[in-house]
Amino acid sequence: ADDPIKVGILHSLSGTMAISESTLKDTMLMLIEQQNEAGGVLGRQLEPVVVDPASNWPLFAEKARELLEKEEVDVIFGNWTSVSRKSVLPVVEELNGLLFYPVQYEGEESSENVFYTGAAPNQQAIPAVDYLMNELGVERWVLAGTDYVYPRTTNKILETYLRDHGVAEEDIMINYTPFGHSNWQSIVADIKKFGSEGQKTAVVSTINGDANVPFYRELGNQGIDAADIPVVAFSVGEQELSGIDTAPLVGHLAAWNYFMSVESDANYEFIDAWTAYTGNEDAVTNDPMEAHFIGFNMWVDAVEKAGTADVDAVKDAIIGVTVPNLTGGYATMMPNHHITKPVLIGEIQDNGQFEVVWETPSTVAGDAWSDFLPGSKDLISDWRKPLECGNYNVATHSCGGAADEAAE
Amino acid sequence: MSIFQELSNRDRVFEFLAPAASPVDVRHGPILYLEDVSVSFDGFKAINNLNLTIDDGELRCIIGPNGAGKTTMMDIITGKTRPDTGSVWFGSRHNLLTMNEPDIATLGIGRKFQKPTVFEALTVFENLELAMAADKRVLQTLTARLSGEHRDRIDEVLKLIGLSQLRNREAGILSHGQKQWLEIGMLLMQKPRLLLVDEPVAGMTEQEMERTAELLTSLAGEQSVVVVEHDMGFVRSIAKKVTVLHQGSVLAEGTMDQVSNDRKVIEVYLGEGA
Amino acid sequence: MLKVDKLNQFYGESHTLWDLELDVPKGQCTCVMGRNGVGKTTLMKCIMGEESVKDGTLSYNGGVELTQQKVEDRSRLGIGYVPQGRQIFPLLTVEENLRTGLAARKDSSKQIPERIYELFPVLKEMKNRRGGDLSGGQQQQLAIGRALVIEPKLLILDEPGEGIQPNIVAQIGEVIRKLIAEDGLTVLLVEQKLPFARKYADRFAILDRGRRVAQGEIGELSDELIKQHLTV
Amino acid sequence: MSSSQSWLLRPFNERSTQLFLGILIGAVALVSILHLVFPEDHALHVSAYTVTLLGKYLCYALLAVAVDLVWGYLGILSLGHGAFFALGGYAMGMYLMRQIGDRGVYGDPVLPDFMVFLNWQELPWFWHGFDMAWFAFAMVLLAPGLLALVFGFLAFRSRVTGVYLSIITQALTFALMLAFFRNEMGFGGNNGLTDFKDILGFDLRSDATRLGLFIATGIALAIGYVVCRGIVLSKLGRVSVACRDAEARTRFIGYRVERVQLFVFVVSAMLAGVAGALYVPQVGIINPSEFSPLFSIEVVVWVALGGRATLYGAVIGALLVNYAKTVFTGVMPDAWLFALGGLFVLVTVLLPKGIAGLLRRRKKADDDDQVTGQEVTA
Amino acid sequence: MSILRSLTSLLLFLALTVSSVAHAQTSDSEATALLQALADSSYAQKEQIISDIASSGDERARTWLEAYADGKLSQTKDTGQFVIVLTNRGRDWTVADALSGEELGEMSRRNIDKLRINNALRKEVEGLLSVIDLTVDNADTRLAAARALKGEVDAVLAEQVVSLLTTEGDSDVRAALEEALAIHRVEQGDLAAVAVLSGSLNAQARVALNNAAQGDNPELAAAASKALESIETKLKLNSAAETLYFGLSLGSVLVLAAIGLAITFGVMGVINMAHGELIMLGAYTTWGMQQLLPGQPGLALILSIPAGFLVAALAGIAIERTVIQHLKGRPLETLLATFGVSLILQQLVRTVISPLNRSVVTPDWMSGSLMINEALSLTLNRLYVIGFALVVFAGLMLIMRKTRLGLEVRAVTQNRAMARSMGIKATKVDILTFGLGSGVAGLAGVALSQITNVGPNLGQSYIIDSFMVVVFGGVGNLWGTLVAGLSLGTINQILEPWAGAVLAKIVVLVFIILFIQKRPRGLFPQKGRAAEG
Ligand SMILES: Nc1ncnc2c1ncn2[C@@H]1O[C@H](COP(=O)(O)OP(=O)(O)OP(=O)(O)O)[C@@H](O)[C@H]1O
Ligand SMILES: Nc1ncnc2c1ncn2[C@@H]1O[C@H](COP(=O)(O)OP(=O)(O)OP(=O)(O)O)[C@@H](O)[C@H]1O
Ligand SMILES: [Mg+2]
Ligand SMILES: [Mg+2]
Repeated sequence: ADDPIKVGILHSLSGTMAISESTLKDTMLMLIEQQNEAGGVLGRQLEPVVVDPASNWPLFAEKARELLEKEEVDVIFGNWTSVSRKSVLPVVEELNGLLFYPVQYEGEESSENVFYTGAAPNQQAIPAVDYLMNELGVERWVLAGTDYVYPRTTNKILETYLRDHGVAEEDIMINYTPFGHSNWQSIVADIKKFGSEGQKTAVVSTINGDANVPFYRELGNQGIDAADIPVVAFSVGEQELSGIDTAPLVGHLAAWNYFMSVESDANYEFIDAWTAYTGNEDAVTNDPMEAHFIGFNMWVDAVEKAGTADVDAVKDAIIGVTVPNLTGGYATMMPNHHITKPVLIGEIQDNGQFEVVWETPSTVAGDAWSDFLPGSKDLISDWRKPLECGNYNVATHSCGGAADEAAE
Repeated sequence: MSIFQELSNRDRVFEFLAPAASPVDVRHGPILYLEDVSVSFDGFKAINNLNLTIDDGELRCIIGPNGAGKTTMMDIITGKTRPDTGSVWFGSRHNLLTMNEPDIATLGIGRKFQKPTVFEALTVFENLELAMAADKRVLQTLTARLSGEHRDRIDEVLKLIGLSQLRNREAGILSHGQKQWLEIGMLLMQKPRLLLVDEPVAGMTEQEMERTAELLTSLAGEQSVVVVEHDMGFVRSIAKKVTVLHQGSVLAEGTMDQVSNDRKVIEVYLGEGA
Repeated sequence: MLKVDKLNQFYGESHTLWDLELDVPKGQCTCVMGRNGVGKTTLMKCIMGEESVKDGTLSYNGGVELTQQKVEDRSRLGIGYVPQGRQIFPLLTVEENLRTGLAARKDSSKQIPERIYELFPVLKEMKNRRGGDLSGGQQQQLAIGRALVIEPKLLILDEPGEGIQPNIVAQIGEVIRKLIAEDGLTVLLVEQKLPFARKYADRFAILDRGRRVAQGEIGELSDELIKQHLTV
Repeated sequence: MSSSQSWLLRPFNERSTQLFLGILIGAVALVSILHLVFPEDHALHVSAYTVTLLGKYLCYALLAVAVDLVWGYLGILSLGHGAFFALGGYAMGMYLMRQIGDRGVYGDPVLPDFMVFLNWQELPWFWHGFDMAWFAFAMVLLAPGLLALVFGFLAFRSRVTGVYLSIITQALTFALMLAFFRNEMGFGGNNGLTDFKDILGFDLRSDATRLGLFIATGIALAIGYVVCRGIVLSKLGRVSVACRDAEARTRFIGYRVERVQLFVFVVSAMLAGVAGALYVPQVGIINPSEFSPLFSIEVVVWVALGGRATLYGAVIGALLVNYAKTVFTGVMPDAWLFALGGLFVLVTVLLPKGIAGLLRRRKKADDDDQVTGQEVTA
Repeated sequence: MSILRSLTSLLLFLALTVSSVAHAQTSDSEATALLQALADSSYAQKEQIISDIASSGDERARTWLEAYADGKLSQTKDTGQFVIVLTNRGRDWTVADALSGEELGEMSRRNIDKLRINNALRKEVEGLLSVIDLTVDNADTRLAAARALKGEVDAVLAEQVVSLLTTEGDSDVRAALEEALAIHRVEQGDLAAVAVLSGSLNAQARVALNNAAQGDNPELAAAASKALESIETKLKLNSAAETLYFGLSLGSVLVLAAIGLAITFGVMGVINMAHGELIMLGAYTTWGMQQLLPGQPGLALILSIPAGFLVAALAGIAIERTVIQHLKGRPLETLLATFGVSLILQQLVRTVISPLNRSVVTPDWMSGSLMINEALSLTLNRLYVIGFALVVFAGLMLIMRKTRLGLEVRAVTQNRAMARSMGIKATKVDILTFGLGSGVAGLAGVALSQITNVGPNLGQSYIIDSFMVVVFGGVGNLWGTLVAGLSLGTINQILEPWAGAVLAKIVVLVFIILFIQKRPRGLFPQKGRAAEG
């Protein structure tokens, strides 16, 4: 009866990121459609507003502004890369919008207007390393990543973490490559050499996007077997695997908070809905899709709880909201705008799926500020009253720069 | 007085055709001096121990079979091609081999190309304007203003080369002969001390040839002129001294009569009929 | 051999050829004359199809309407063209330049006729040099040689003597006469130099400002006509 | 022609420049008034969003003018002008970063956030001075200018021309992109510089600052246009065209081609730098993707689409393409590339001289009539 | 090490049973019990059960273990029946009974409970299987198994190896076994064994020598250091050869990507920004072929060569006919139009096929590597690509040099009007040449599908490099493209180990910029008057 509630979808449908992001747009459209069939929210229908920021970072900011100012959407689901989020962040804060960000990221951020439904480093990287260290007895580490903030930060954190656990400096090899790197010959050869010096070696890969296919191909061709030197990846999911011939990759690992192969009714339902929605029997689901699923449901709950789609009300109402995730558990929105997640380690199967080989005993709450970085170990984030601060320093008992400004 | 009468008046030279003051030192002899110059392309010797001197104010004709190296010689003088050996002096002070094209042009060596090359996107007027002797450094060019005097000068040349009506047309649309004339016009605007003219009358009618002959002879004296031409009638009408090149070196030198009776010259160049 | 009738041509808005008429009888050499910029080259280009004509007809060899023919096919009909300014292919070797002419030959031979090299020995000497490296006169010889490769029935020469040394100019004249005599070649010549025209042409036509203002046997080319149309 | 005037004044006598400046100033003024006078919910109100968007287009337009100057008139197809744009942008971005002061998330008074969390101990040397506006603004001109000077000096001295020049400009921007992507470089890597707070003491989030930046961009475009036009109309402009069409020949009449090229190239690079500097505060981010070769190619495409060697064509092209992008990415997010690609193809095939060619065709026809008229009567 | 334990026990068992040909078949119920234990136990217990299965003497054990290692051994949820999954794509999987081997048809994947395995177990199983392999008839299998033993030999196993050596007839296998034994002996401090290892390129041998060199026994340490030295020099040589190979293979990828452009851009002068997308079409053709011929990736790949050529050539011709032919004499504008075309093609692929990458399977004969020695092996896919690049190059060279097309296209680009006046059918030449250049781009795509992503962005990642290579080599010179591609690739790979991937690329770009200063017209410039204008 009322005006529809507008939901902005800010995912690249063209350019380099379309590979990853365009399915998230479809996921959102599906979720909105389902919700509308179930009667909408507060009796109002949801209306998706899709724009294409075309993998262009300034365009992300422009489009966010368009969504908030021109289309006057009540919430935005979007972004994948860190830089796009950084670009959008000031706009969302200025115009007081809501952004749900579904991808694992480097942390070190907490915004009043952003909800991080993907994993923070402590929900993905650290448990994965624990697994390798404790279960597989890995002693030498290759940290290979694409040269941008997420891998840099993650590797910084891991480096500190490993050193804390007694790994010597010469047992850590760090390597960065540019985006879309396609010629992995000498790097893989180096890894092979590094791994053939007697101790058990593993690769922690934060290699992003398109660079993965040639990387894994090269691994396979140079005969690096998962049993010898396993690779655990944080950016390779079912969707990425669907573009790779996985036969040579069996046994390599990935750490996520969701796998399509997880056996739970919620997951089966979700997969069924997704294949029906896309009309593609072989369509895969992945972790960021689950993040959107969780984020969307949390938002719906919060709107219903607040009785309005008004941003400020939803922002307050959503903290503490708990919804089922797809792995059979529950996700709760924490005061730092991160959520609780289980951490799963999966091994790649020859059919492009993961087989869960290990999981955390309970869910882990996302940590906005890493304990393993000198600049942020004293920072916490709590958006509840009265603190209402994204970067509260527990050592000096003051809220950092952003608070000054909020006061202005 | 028509411009032609004026031009044929040998003892008076137009102001605008007078050479710009140039630091060329000709007190001790020739204005141009080539000694033992050789150049080869992929092993083919295009110029072979060439020696040549041009006196100040001289009008010299150079003839020789196709491929004798006449154009290449001009390329060397103007800095386009570097010889393998030898030396080239402009006056007694300037070693041309150490200079680049614009420096050489600024010194006062102007050239008309065998295949007419003009700035096709610019108008005829602008072509002449650019060629005009002036301070050609960048900032000076940026701030340059076209005075009435300059205009008059350009107008005069335009009239001389018969392109007044086409002054505002793009040079690219000119016919072959018209481009030839424009090149000559540009050369005149440059007011060089030494003019190198490669086949000026190709594609011209008899009368135009006469006009060109008059023009070139009128220039000599104050300026030095080197003409390359295959039209013997034309050469005969202007030449005092003729140099014959063959296979990159001088075959014969002398007056037109001497040269045209030279057996070797007849054999390789003029042919029996001429 | 070629009859040009009421030909009009425009460069954009400017009318260059006006109702032009011209007869080129078979087995003769017709010389087109005129001052710079009157439209001689333009006329040749129209015949070759490089410029499009507004109206008028060009009937070739008793009836073939050239304006209806594709440019590529005109040379296949036996028209050889030596354009003004040589237009050789600068980065092809001399031999390759000549070989381009083989496309239009009737007998689809793959050999360059030895005769060309006999005529212009310098081309044989410089067979493997790039066309663009040749001297001006050598290029001109190459252009003529290239046109002869297709063994044309009608040869169009736009100021062929330009830049060529005197003895070879004379030789070219002789060759033209020889080909006319032996093979019944028809020649359409553009030439400014009166002595050459007088010596080797059979007929003349004078253009002025895009119109044909006179024509006739070469003997009829009077000083008065010359004064009127060829001097400035 | 007004050839006796100072070169910078000459453009003002020209019909097309008058028209251009008139439209530009008029449009900027109109937008400003509509923005200020009407309340937000009024139908005629121009929102801050639109103002900023237009400001961004104007930056692109200035960049396109800079590219047209070197491509259209000097014949240098620069496939790396994005580098100069980005350098100007980074200079401005560094200034804006330093302005954040201790308001960053870590509250470090000196180090920008990205340095703090990657564990940098002190500010790298090249960041010094950027806390001062005058220095930063000088660097906006100097950084791209200097790069263009060194690069151009080498390239032009060696007489690199044509595609070779194009490709090394591309290599230049590509190398810079990779370098700036490196986090070790100290420019924030892929994330670039963001989260700016204020400029010259004005809050970047306020509408008034936005409007101010928009107007400043308008003025910069106007000045840039006049400078370019002045160069084009001067004798130097004609020498440039001469270099473009017959470089060697220009040397033989005494011009030092490499210096002409260098001068114009540096001027153009600086203009691009200014465009980049104005762009950054308006879009709120500068990251290495501005260096990407494809962006530079796209700029060339704007110019070609608008009409090469007209300057105003470049402006039209930049505005049109970017407006089309904004609209299409919103209206048909899935298919906008078809529309944009189609636009490029159609304009090239149907309008040989770009959109400016459409406008000029009429004028040209008039001129031609005059000339032929003369000929007939003469 | 746990693996040693089971290896040892198995070998003991084998030593007993190797002569008895007929294996006893355990009953189905015993087998089911074993499998059930495997299914129910924890990872730690599974290890023991695996070796129980291996030593059960059941001739199906090998099948079970293989299936288990492949993750194919499963149990149905409803009936608890043990099955082996035959195909595991899509929602329904085909399975066969694990005990009888009888095919059971399709079954919902949600009904199938996989017997869990992880890397450690997989390695264990593989170890077991390879020990079995030590006694099979096929010498190659034995050799592989013997090689796998290096570094795994312990005291008990050593004796077994010694006894195996007495019966082993194949010299290669013997050498491998001896080396494996020597590694163990060096570890034990046996000085004589050092000599066996001296010159060995095996990593485990090096580890053993290294340990010995740092050990307390001075005599042994000295001998080990000496052996290591000789190994080091050998290794250096090998790694130089490896770098060269990497360089050539990167170079040949560059050559392949650029060579089509060397025709369309270098020879015809069309600035074809859609070149990358033509490559992409070739790659997608390969994917399409593999979809058409499922299960025959090799055949599909071979058929893709003509198909990829055709598809890309036709696309190229379509571009030529609809767009480029209208831009004659405006070469710069081709940049604008083809840029548009490239956007359209990219998005077309995104919409029609998918924005996601497609998976192209590498046929068996192209995967893995060719082992030259234990320190140097050449990856097969890249070896094929190098060969392919050379063949394509040679073919193109032939066409451009030996057919009239080569001559005519150059004539047409240098002076179109004149070429037509000479009777050259310029339009036909355009079509053929552009088609040829595009087709070659398609071939590049087929090859690239074996190396990198097949996705909508494929083209974009190669377009810049391609132009760079063509220009660096000297526009219009095919040799230039070949030399430029190979040398840029090699330089890059030489730099990479010490500069890192990013810096190496930057250095290469700066190198190109500086090189062009020295040679303003590329590696192989067009020389002479005409080129200098
Ligand atoms: N770059 C080059 N490469 C190879 N040969 C060249 C080059 N430049 C000139 N030549 C050769 O050098 C010779 C001299 O050429 P040049 O142009 O100087 O002759 P020319 O005397 O001007 O002849 P013409 O009277 O025909 O104009 C010719 O045989 C020509 O082929
Ligand atoms: N592309 C063009 N566009 C416009 N006008 C042109 C074009 N080409 C030639 N013209 C003009 O057409 C006229 C005829 O040119 P054309 O080349 O036919 O002269 P021509 O008789 O061959 O002269 P010449 O003896 O100098 O070779 C000239 O006035 C010329 O300016
Ligand atoms: Mg010459
Ligand atoms: Mg002519």
